[in-house]
Amino acid sequence: MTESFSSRSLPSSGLSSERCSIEASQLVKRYGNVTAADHVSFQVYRGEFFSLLGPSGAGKTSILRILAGFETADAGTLLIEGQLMDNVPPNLRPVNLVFQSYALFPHLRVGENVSFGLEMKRVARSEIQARVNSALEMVKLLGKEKRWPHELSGGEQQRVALARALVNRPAVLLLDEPLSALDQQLRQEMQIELKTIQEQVGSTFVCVTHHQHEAMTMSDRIGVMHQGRMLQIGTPRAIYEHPANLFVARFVGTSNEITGWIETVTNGTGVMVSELKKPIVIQVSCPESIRRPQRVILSLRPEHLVLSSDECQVPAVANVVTGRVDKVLYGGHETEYVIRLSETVIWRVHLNNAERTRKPFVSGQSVRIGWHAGEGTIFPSEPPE
Amino acid sequence: MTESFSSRSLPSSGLSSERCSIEASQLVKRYGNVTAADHVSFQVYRGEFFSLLGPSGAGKTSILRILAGFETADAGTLLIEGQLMDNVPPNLRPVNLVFQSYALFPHLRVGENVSFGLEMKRVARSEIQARVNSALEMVKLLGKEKRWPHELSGGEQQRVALARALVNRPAVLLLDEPLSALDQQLRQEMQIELKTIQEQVGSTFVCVTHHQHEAMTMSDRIGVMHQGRMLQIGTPRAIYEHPANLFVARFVGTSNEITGWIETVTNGTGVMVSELKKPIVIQVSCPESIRRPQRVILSLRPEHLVLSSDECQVPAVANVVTGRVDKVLYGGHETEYVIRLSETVIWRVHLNNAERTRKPFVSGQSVRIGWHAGEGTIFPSEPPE
Amino acid sequence: MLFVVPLFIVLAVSFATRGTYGGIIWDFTLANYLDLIHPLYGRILGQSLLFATMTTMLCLLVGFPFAYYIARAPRRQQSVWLMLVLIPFWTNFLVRTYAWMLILRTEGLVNTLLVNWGMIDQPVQLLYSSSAVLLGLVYGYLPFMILPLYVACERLDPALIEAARDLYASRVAVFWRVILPLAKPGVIAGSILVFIPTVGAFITPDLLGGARTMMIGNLIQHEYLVVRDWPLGSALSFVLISVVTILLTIYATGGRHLRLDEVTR
Amino acid sequence: LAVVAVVLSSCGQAADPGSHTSGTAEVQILHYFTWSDYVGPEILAEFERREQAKVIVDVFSSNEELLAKLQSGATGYDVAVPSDFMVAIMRQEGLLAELDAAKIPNAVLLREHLQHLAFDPEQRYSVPYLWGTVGIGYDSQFITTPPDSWSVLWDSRYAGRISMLNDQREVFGATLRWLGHSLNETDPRVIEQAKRKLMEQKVLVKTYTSDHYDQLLASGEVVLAQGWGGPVARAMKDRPSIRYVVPKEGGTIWADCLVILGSAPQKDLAHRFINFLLDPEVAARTSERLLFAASPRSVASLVKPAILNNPAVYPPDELLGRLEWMRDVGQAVRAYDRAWTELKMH
Amino acid sequence: MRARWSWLRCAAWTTILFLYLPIGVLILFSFNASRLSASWQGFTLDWYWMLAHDRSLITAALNSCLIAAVSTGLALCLGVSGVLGLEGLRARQQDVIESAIMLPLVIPEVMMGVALMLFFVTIKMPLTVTTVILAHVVFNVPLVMVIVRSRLRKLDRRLTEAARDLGASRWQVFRRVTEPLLRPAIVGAGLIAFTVSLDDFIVTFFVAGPGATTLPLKVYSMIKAGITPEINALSTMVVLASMGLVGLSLLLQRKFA
Ligand SMILES: Nc1ncnc2c1ncn2[C@@H]1O[C@H](COP(=O)(O)OP(=O)(O)OP(=O)(O)O)[C@@H](O)[C@H]1O
Ligand SMILES: Nc1ncnc2c1ncn2[C@@H]1O[C@H](COP(=O)(O)OP(=O)(O)OP(=O)(O)O)[C@@H](O)[C@H]1O
Ligand SMILES: [Mg+2]
Ligand SMILES: [Mg+2]
Repeated sequence: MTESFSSRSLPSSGLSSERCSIEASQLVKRYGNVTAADHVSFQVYRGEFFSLLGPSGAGKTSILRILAGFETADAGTLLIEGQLMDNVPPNLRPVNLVFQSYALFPHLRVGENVSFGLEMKRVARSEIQARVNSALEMVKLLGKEKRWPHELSGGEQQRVALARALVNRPAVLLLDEPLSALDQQLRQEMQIELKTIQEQVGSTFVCVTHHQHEAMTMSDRIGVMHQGRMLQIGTPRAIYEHPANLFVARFVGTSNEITGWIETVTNGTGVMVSELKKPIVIQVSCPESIRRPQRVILSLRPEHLVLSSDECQVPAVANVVTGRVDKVLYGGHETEYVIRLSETVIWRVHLNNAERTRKPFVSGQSVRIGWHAGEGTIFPSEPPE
Repeated sequence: MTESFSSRSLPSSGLSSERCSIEASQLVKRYGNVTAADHVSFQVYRGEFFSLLGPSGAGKTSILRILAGFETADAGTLLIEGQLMDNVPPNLRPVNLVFQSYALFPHLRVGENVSFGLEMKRVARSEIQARVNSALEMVKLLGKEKRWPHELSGGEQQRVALARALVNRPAVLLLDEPLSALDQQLRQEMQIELKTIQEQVGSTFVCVTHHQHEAMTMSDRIGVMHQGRMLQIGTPRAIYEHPANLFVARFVGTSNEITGWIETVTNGTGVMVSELKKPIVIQVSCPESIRRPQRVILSLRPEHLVLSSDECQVPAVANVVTGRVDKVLYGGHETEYVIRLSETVIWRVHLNNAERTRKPFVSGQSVRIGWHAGEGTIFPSEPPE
Repeated sequence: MLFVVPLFIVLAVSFATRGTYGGIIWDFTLANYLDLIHPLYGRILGQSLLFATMTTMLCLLVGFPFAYYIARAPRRQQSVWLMLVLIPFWTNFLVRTYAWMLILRTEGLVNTLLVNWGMIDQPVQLLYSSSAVLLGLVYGYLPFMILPLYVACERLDPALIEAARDLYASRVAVFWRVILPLAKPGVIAGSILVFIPTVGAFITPDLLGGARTMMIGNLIQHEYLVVRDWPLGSALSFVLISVVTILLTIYATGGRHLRLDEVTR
Repeated sequence: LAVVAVVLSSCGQAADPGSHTSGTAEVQILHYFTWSDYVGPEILAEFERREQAKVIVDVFSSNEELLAKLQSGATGYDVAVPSDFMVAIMRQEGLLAELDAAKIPNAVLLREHLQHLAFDPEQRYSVPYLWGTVGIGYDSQFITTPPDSWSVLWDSRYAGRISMLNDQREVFGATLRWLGHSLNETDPRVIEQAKRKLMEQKVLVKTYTSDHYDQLLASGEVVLAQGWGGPVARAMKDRPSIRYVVPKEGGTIWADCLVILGSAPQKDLAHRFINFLLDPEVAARTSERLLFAASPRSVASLVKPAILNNPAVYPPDELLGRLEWMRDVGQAVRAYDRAWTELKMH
Repeated sequence: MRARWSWLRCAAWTTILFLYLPIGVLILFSFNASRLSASWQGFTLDWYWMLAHDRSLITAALNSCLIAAVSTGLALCLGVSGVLGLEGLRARQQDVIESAIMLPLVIPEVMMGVALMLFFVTIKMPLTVTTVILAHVVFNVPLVMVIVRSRLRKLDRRLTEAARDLGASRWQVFRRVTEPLLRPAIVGAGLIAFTVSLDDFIVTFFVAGPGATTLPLKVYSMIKAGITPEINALSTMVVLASMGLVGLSLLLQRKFA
């Protein structure tokens, strides 16, 4: 809770700027009638791994390009390492960008690509050599300096791009969808690698992604964006467990939802009547903000749900709904059950495939879903956006 | 087991071909010195969803292009719908291909893209209209006929490509990495959609992917490829729970491995001594094929592992190893713990985040990992490849 | 077929001898080539090559910014720009050259302006100078440089330029280290398309250069038409072809691209 | 794309001139291969009306081009207009058809000095049509004392204001005459000597040009120009102070002659055409338009006096003695050629 | 980026100015009373009037258009099909054939002309408009190929494969997919080819037959009698006309886009 709270605090709340390597406040960027960034404010602390998470078109890249200096914000102020960035050209900013599509120089060999930045900075030949090597070593590409970019696999190219940026020891490293082009296996490895590297060099990482799981596993804090607005900033746990609104709830994970009316609220725990065909009573923990009677949506995370077949007895849980298994998606270590509660209400529940003994549910079978009182989050049923 | 066994059976095992829409036997394709397909044999049954799974460069696309008729195999025979496909040009085959990057015609509107195939087949205008509409409806794009491809989001483009192929009612639909370009949310939706559509139209789908989870959730059967060879064919459960070799084991899911020597084997269950610093004894179920004493690798799936902190008592499991938490990767509904057993041995365990009460393990903490006797799979320690 | 045959005919002719009144007498001889072994022709060839090289350079200089600009302009505009480049060349070459003579001559546009602006008090001799020839040649072959350059620049991924900027490259550095190398194919193609015809050019030197010196083009022209010594002319042409081909091969391979299509890619 | 389309369509109409080559039309078609503008549109129209024929004019821009073309076997032309020395060559090359004097009554009415010329003594192949001289055009404002010798072209006072023809024979010709030799000198030593003279002169020369010295004179770029009479006369229109003189050492006389080609499909019509062009009154009109002298005797009475008395167009009779015809010098041409090239590279 | 942009724009416009300076002058002098356009002798439209009545000049102009258009058309057909054909071959063969085709770019014009003339004469082909067109095709094809090929290489091969997969025959693939996608390059190539052949003198002269006089031939042969400002008038019309067409096509684009 605390994190989730502190996370909502905006730069205005005067955090001492020597702790921050980026302070963006009220950034606005318009393209014609599209507003790519709509009064976006956030801070990134020194040495932290910060992710901008949002669907395609949310404005993530735009923000990143403003940080890098390729776009100038129409309004708002941006401080990097405490300095105002108004009309500082890209080549004079203490940041480096790893491009979504790597943008490796096709006419330069791997080594030359990596050394480019240093040469531009007129670093001594000898030092260049040393730093390039260490950078390549860090991304496990030592010995491939002489290759041409097109001779590398996607993952290798990605690492070259990384090295090319890291070798400059930037105060802030910006990454635009660094892993989007990789296949799953590589992706998972690179996620860990990136994190490790970041801890090694200890510089600030700002990473753009639309891959929720990726953002969560890598980041210290995440900023969720949508339609140019910053919806929530917080630790992965915070945004997953305490989403600020329905959009975030849906975007950062599976959200099983049920609409209903809050009846009574007694010190934090309320009673809600669902709108299903045969209404059922659900015990929820609901914030004071909720006036009653009010139409609300309860959003539940799959891991809080207990699945059991009709006949066998339900474990001791407060709330139970019934449904019919619509689809069974076998996923190796876990199986996902798509369950239909009513015409319109569809839930998704993951079950760990540990107990090989227990026979799995089959498609078409009717099941019970239960959860403990107070689980899940309540949102007003007409979300702000 | 049975599936996993039958799955290994080759076309030679004379399955009545009217059940098969594709029979490929001993296909060979070489590019210079690269062998993209090395005596690949498999059958695809009518109306089934078959996936070719493998890392980049495995030869998946090559196989698909042979099926579609863009490449001719250097050796081997290919029957589609019971007919020999030797020198039948692509435009005369009863198959349609959905390309990795869609390959929509940029100069044609969505509607024109979809109707292209029908016009080529000289279908009557009126019918074209009808079929195009139904196809677009199926992929939920009705009303967007007039758009240009570049005006669509990735997901929409993907669906257009699908519609363009489906509208021809092909006997076999080939898909090359159909979802690789989509972001996670879209991807999950499309996985389900694809499956649904396939069940609707009831035609055979052959899908290439390197995304293990995707293949499992969508497919009836999966063929795992590597370096041009077909390593294993079987249902998702079969290849996940009974991988034919170490590569498959590693590729289709997380494989936590420990090397050791088989000491004694008594009716199926053997005793293995690990090679960790302080050797421990492990009870395994091991196939007769294993001669002893032999060096083997035990591969365990994460969901079979039980994690517990040192002090608190271990649940009743036969085998226990100890390690130190190296990384904690919070992933929303579950958390992944990277645990170091020794310098070289690193395991990954997922824990469901259900019980909010239980305090999670922290990085650096030393833990115990336990599992039931007989869990996991044994492989000879020098894998065939 | 139609492409190679002429070449062989000429090759054959270059070994024949001249009839009394021109024309060809078919008896094999090396005389023509032997005649060419004379410093005079060496100087002529050298001079022509020099001019061609300078022209190519200038075309590059003028053409690159232009090509780059239109390549970066909005799609719709690009075609218009290209048309604008081509239209002047739908008028007659001779007339265009005459127009230049009008501009350059002593009471011509340039001199008048310069004098009026007081930059010079005395009209200067612009026409009938090698600079005038250069001007004419650059003008005449600029489009052949611009088009390939445009094609090359248009393919150039802006992200690369941004990447360079992000890696502390100044604008100049970006140009030298990124844009130019990436546009190299276009540069080479353009150079070839300009260099070849300029080596053989003969009208521009005559009109704008006052025919005070001789280019290989003039010489070949002269041999073929005035002296009616086709064998000698063919021999000359052949020497020219081989020299040019060799030079270009060296140049192109220097850029790691030999094939023309490679080059315009 | 629209552009291309429109152009294409516009060329649909252009198809007809091309199709004439097939010559299938019932009206006879005459192919006249000549210098551009040598025959006025109205004159052609008149002939066509008179003969119910069609005349298609094709043009060449130098005698050598004409020869090159015919030598290599181009056919289809009826009447051509080579210059004097070229007639000789074409005759030797057997490209010409014999004329039937009876069919060209006007041919006998030529001025004496144009009859029985060296390149066609019996007048069996050619009839002189337009003729003139090569001399010096000068601006009397600058050159107050009228020059009477080629030596003025070596006068350093006019450095940078002199233009010479861009034609090796004419340039050497003038020099040779000045040095007291023949235009058609074949002795390499003499040619060498002339070359040295010309090398001295080169520093004074602004440009060697055969095509736009009229402009140069008219605009005052140059005050001395070696050139044919016609263009100089043209320059006079724009700048009255221009004068023309053939130096006392004498210079070239030239004549463009009408010939019928051996391969001519329409020999009869060709004869009639030639005869028509030589008709004094037609010739006079041509002469006035082009400012070249016409060959028939009686044009004298028909052309405007202003033109008749212009020495640039009609050389005064006393001059005729000093003029010399240019002949093909055979293999000596290589000597000239080498000398010319060296001059250019000097 | 701003700064760079502005100076680039300046450069561009300067170039345009450079390209149009002489054009402006010749337009100006098309209204000059002086026949020699030696100096300004007052305004007149005579030249336009004469142009309108000069049959030979107009014929020549139309001839040029015809020849340029047809030869461009042919060159495009040959060039494009040639390029597509080349794509099929191995790299090695491609190189050989290609360098053969590129020859005409290297051969001096005169030589080209003479050679072609000899060629036609040897094969007993009467010199006509046809021969001119053929000759122009010879030196236009390489240009077309160079340009179109560069585009074809950028074309995504999977598009044509997709078409095939959807049941299109090779020809249909070309008509429905390849050609539309190559169109920009084809148009560009066409324009260049058109420009070149419109202005060619030497080659044309040698291979031109009776009745095949093109504008350049006409103009060059006018030298002896003096080039009249009619040509300026003509050029002016050409420039203005093509300008108009460009404007028109622009408007059309606007309308349809
Ligand atoms: N150069 C541009 N011109 C016009 N609109 C633009 C431009 N760049 C971005 N946009 C618009 O701004 C919005 C945000 O774009 P942006 O690229 O920042 O989104 P994103 O979050 O990066 O999306 P993605 O995940 O697909 O990269 C989008 O609607 C996009 O269409
Ligand atoms: N046209 C080609 N020429 C040469 N080698 C090729 C060609 N196409 C494929 N290969 C090689 O054949 C092997 C298999 O390629 P293929 O594309 O089938 O792999 P894939 O499984 O599709 O990989 P990916 O998942 O990256 O698409 C690779 O090593 C590749 O380099
Ligand atoms: Mg982006
Ligand atoms: Mg593939």
